[in-house]
Amino acid sequence: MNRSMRMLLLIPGLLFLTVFMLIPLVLTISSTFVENGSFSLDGYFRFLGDAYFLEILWTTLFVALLTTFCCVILAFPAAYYISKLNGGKKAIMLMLAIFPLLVSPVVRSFSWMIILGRNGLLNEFLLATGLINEPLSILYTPAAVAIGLIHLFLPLMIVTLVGVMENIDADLFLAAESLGASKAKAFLKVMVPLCVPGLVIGSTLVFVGSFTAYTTPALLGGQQRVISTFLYQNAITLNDWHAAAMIATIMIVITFVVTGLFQKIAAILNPRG
Amino acid sequence: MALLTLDQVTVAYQKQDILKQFDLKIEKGELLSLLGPSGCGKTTTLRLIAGFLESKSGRFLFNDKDYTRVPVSKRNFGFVFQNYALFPHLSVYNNIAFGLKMRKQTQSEMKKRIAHVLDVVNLTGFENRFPKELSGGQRQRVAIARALVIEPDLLLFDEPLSNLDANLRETMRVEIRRIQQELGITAVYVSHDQEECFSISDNVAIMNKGIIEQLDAPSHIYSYPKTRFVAEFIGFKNFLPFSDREDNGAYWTLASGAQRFSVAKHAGSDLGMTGAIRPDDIELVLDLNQGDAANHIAGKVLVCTFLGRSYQCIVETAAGTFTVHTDMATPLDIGTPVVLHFPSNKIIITQ
Amino acid sequence: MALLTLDQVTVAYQKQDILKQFDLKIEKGELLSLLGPSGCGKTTTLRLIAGFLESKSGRFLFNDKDYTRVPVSKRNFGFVFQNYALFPHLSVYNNIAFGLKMRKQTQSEMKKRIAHVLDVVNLTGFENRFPKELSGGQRQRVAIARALVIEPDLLLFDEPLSNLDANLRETMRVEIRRIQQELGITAVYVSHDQEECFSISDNVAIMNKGIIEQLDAPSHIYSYPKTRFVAEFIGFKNFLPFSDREDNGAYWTLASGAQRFSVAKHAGSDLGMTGAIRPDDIELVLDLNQGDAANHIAGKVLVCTFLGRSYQCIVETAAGTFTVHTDMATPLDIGTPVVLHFPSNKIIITQ
Amino acid sequence: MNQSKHIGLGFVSFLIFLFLLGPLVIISVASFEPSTVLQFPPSGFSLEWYANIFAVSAFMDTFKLSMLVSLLGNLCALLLGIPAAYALSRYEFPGKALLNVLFVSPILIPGTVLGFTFLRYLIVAYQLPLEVALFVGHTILMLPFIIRVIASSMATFDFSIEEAAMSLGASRFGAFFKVILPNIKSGIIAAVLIAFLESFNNVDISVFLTGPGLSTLPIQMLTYVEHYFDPTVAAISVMLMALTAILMFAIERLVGLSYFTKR
Amino acid sequence: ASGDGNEKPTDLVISTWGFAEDFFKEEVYKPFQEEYNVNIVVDIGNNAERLNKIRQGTANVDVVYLSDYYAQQGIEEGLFAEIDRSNIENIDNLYDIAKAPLGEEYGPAYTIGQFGIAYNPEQTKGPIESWSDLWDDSLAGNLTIPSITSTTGPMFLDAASIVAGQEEFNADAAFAAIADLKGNIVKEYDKSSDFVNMFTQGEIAAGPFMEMYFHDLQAAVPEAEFVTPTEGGYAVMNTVNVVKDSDNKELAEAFINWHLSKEVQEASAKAKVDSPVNIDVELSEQEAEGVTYGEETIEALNLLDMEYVNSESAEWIDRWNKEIAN
Ligand SMILES: Nc1ncnc2c1ncn2[C@@H]1O[C@H](COP(=O)(O)OP(=O)(O)OP(=O)(O)O)[C@@H](O)[C@H]1O
Ligand SMILES: Nc1ncnc2c1ncn2[C@@H]1O[C@H](COP(=O)(O)OP(=O)(O)OP(=O)(O)O)[C@@H](O)[C@H]1O
Ligand SMILES: NCCCCNCCCN
Ligand SMILES: [Mg+2]
Ligand SMILES: [Mg+2]
Repeated sequence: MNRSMRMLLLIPGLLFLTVFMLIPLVLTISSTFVENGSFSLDGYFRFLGDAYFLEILWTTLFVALLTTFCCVILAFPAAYYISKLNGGKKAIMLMLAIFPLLVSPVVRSFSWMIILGRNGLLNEFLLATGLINEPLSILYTPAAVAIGLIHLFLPLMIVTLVGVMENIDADLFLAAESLGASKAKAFLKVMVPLCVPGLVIGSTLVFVGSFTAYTTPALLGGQQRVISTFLYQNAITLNDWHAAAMIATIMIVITFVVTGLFQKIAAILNPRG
Repeated sequence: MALLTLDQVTVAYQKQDILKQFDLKIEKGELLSLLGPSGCGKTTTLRLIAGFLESKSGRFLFNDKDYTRVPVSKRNFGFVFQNYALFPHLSVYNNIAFGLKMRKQTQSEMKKRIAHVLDVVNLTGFENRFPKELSGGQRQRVAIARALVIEPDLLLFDEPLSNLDANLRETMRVEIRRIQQELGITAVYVSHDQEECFSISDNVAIMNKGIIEQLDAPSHIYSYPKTRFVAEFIGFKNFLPFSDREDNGAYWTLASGAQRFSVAKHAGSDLGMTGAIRPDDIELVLDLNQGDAANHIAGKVLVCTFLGRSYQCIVETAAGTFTVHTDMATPLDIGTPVVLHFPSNKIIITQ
Repeated sequence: MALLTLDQVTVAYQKQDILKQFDLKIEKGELLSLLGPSGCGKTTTLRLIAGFLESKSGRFLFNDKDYTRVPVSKRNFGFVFQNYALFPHLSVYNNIAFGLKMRKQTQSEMKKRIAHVLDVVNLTGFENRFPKELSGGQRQRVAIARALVIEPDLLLFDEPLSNLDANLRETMRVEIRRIQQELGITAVYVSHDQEECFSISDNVAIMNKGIIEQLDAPSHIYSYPKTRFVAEFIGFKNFLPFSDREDNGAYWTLASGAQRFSVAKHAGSDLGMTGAIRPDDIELVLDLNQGDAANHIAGKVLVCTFLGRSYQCIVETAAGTFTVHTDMATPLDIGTPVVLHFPSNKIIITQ
Repeated sequence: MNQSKHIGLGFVSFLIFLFLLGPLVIISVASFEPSTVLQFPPSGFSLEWYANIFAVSAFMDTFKLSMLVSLLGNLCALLLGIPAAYALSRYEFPGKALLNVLFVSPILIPGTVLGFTFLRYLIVAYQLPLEVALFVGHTILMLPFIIRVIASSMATFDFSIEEAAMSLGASRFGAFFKVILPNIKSGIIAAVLIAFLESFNNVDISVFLTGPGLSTLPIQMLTYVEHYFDPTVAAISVMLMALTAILMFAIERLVGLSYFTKR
Repeated sequence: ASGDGNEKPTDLVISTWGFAEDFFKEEVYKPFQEEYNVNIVVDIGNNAERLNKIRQGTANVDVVYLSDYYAQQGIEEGLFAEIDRSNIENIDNLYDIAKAPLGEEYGPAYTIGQFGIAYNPEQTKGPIESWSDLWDDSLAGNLTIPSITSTTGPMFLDAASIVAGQEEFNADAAFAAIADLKGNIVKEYDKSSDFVNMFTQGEIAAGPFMEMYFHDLQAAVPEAEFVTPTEGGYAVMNTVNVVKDSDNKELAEAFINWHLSKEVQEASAKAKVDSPVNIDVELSEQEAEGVTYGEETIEALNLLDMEYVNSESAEWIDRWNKEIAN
């Protein structure tokens, strides 16, 4: 197919995005470099010199990366399991996997409060089995936020991976095993690299989702803030869109760097991905 | 004791049995070929041995140990896949290195062995290509190299040379045989190319619909197929239904229609009443006077095709239609009257 | 005018040229085979004709029209893929029906034609299977059926029979040839099997590294390969470097080392100084007295292998090592002294 | 492959599903709470909050709008996204990496900022009617999910069957619909579902693109929980799950669920 | 003029929070629509979001309900029209503090709530009576406070200043006091629902809370108590204004007048939707439960100067982030 045909496939989407998002966004972002009518980076220096800002940035980043990592670890076996099923069973499991997405994030957080709370199901269970003597405080900690976020985003990762795994020839796995790779090794050396395209996009979805998440950290986290709270405060409460756009720009840059890093790792795992 | 024993193994896809109470024994160091029509269960047998499939019933012994439940990765069997199954994300070098890495070979040893095996399969210089940048035959050769390089206890080949040209196929098969013998590796080899199977194997098993019809040394099978199926499969295109049998010392005398045939006795020749002869072995005689002699039948050429080495003529006679290969400068015209001679030491009797 | 013309076509993957100013002409109704070593560009040529690849330069004419830019779907060419490329989500029936549906055939016509083509490829009863439930050979046959059933203007076969056993391969190739001739379809056929190419084709093109070395009728190529490459490729295993040439009427007399050879003249035999002869055509003589006669050389057996039809002996002589095929009951022992006779009408001269 | 080899994998998967579905079970049970506060175990059994969903008309109104926007936007995103996903995974061309980034960018930008930008440009500057802006915003929101999920399921795809289809007379278009699409069906369904749910649950962008008489279900739900603490929102979630389950059951009856997966 | 049914009704756009929507539809909007031949369209959402839309001018809002803090922002940005009090006679019947909380030119408070303390006596050492009781060590890990960005955040900051012994509001003292409180705080809350959740799940035993939500809290935890702290509760003012660009200013004023009428005020109170500010509304003891009602109660509430709050809020949020919220 010649070049112009290829472009024809891309143009509608491209045009749509450019007109409705790219141009407005570029204008919004470029406005953050203008202060009092002239180019200035002062706003950025203010944020990046602010210990409080850097701390919540770091916390948010850490929780988002942790969430992404856990989602990868958990999604792999589940997705593999689902992709091995056939026909109707596969469809059912796939649907079950995305069932959580049907439940409002707020409601899901309620549920985790019920489970993780001081008098929650988990503590009751652990106390009853004698595994602990004092209730654990998980709720209102970063761990609770991570758990909530994993629950929120794991379905995305699973579904993405199933889509990729389905198109992988089963013989490749057998070939690896016959060359002496244990199931785990074969999985690691063949399945994982071939899943890389799915992994990259899955991780991007999860990372960005948790990095910009607002409701779940607010409900399950403690006093420690996340970056979106800060963005929201500036934008909505203080109506300071200049600052909000700057925070957003910083967030966008970080997202680009991190997802770029995912691509780098991906390129190492699967040079042909 | 045989190195590998399949004992009454049954394998099924969905409800249909593909291998039916299948028995097979292979000695250490032996190269056994499986030969049989498309869909008869050759790949299935290999996959069973490799551990990719589980049998419904029966046992698989290897080295006197029950291997039925040993996981694939613990078997140390090399497998060359019919569809190659190369790792698309790895270069040629890394595809071949895969098994060595699993075996924790040193970098230098690995380099050496890969360089060597690449030389064997004639792909030196292709190390950094990825599978999708190779031609069909090149991929197949990478698949072979990948299995050879680990020097496994058992090598399983599924049509490993099907996409190579005659010369390369021959070089490769000589190489495979050499490596297999040098290292004393036992091997099971599936191919649809008879010459390949015969030349490379210690024993050949002819399969049909999930069972083995005959397992013997190549030259024996070649000359004395036990059943009509085997005979037909290995190129006996011509069959003579016999109706009468007389013992004549070293020969049988048999009748086919009005014609009498004398046939040299051979092991098992008392068990059947169907004569078989190869197209190469029938002599096409233009002297029409011989039409009535024993082992001769008169007929007419139906069609003549050039085969390279010789012409193939289809000749219609009173006893049926026969296929004959004959060396000639020019083909015979359609309708040419000819006489066919069936040498008595070239007719064999099958069940 | 030829039906199909490739005119100075160059095709490249990445920067590397695979086909180099390639020329090819095919007449209407002709079946042309491409034969050549693995990786020489056969698949590339077919893909170019089919329209899957774009050429860097050159023109492609079909029926006198410039087809260079005609989209694949408008070409009405059937393609049998080396790796089958069956639709995994469609049953055998629907795989074959695909092209017919594209052509808006009626349901009943479709049923009839599919039933017929399934019969041709011996897969009646497999209609409802899905590709992954088929053996390698069965898949290949579905691929053939799918291309045949649409009765295209041009049929492109990429190793269509490589995974079939000898009998089925022969039946199929006869069927392919029959259908092709009956319908007057033009075809390009890639196979690594020489016998197949020779028997099925009107013309054979021998390719090497992206160019055609010789294009001729099969019997002509078989007997008179133009270059050493072609000779080697089609089974001339033995070469004699000649140093002197004397005209002797119908014969040339040539020297190779101390030995003189008389060689029957043939078209082009004045163009080269390398003699070539097939293993089948050298006669192995046990009468050692002939060792000094013209066209005879004495030597010693190095190794003897069973090939089915005959034994293959490698014989070492003063003029080099030769491969000889000979009919014998038992192989010759290593070291047996023998004499080789090179019949003067069997030696040919190549460039 | 044999089932017994899957026992370990099956067990791990079971735990993962427990993690995913356990909280939903708890919420479902708790939604039958008779009192005004969500708790577990519930203090009794009542359908009051389910009745409340229908009693509060805003829930039904916003549900309808949410469905409409998510479905229409999804359709539009598919029309724009599938060709792009195909081009991005099928061909190599200069600038591809950049395009890849551009097409995921709506995911990479915090929703609040995206929403505000839409408000300022789509509505204020471009003067789009609110409904249209909401639809455009949701299309943009869904586009990257559609493109990336579909593209990643095409990454391992063997495109030779496309050539086969074309050689049999299918146009480029036809080949895509007849052989590519069916074989990436589950990828597309995954993409559609994910995109739909992302849009259906979206708050941060919608907030800016709703207005008088025009609101979406999640916004309505959020507004509701600012003032009420009863299990109505839990009941809504349970209803959505039940609706989906019924839909699945119907599909199973009509075409079989395996219709949605590759063989 | 009562509609004769032939004229096309005018659209009146009302921006409000979105609670008790069905009550408003039936009891407030419907009679008004019929009488004035208007069609009421509502825009719902929280204060900040709705104010934002008015700023962008995208919503064509006529009447806007906002809590006083946000209404003050709107006023300062010149988003609201000055009202003509003669068109809103019912203002005269309101409690004094409700008549013009943000100045004579702008709208009245249509309801006033009380911000006090809710607690669970079964989980505290003894009864809680004053703001300073929240600082007691026995509440360690058992307390929530409103975040600085919520409506009541500044009120609690003021209470902290009082607890710190300041006559006049002193931000340093207030922040220091709240920093002292950190050992008691589990986490702060943004929405009343968060408070209720924490309370019913047993994560907290006490916290500053709005009386208007107490009814729901008590339904879940019957033993819960609401107190007006000895230092005084705070008045939560919900105001109603006419938007500057409104084409229906008179209609808007008529609507406000209607909302302030005894009829509507009483119905809202009885339905426990909003506490009444109309002095003519009479409630039985039972009807008054969970409602901020009665002249003394109302007049005793502390009031914040919203202009001052507004000017300080960015500074406070910043300090809060750094000193409290981590
Ligand atoms: N995508 C690609 N990138 C780079 N090189 C390629 C690619 N595809 C094929 N080639 C090279 O082009 C040459 C010709 O390939 P082609 O597939 O035409 O060979 P072929 O004659 O069909 O061989 P075979 O008989 O092995 O199938 C080979 O050397 C191959 O390595
Ligand atoms: N997954 C499957 N489901 C159902 N039947 C199958 C499946 N796989 C293979 N078969 C059937 O089992 C039989 C044996 O297949 P197998 O692959 O062993 O044949 P083969 O001897 O290797 O043939 P070929 O020479 O064509 O590769 C065939 O008839 C095939 O149709
Ligand atoms: N943020 C102030 C909102 C006031 C809403 N009052 C709700 C009363 C519910 N019973
Ligand atoms: Mg097979
Ligand atoms: Mg090829």
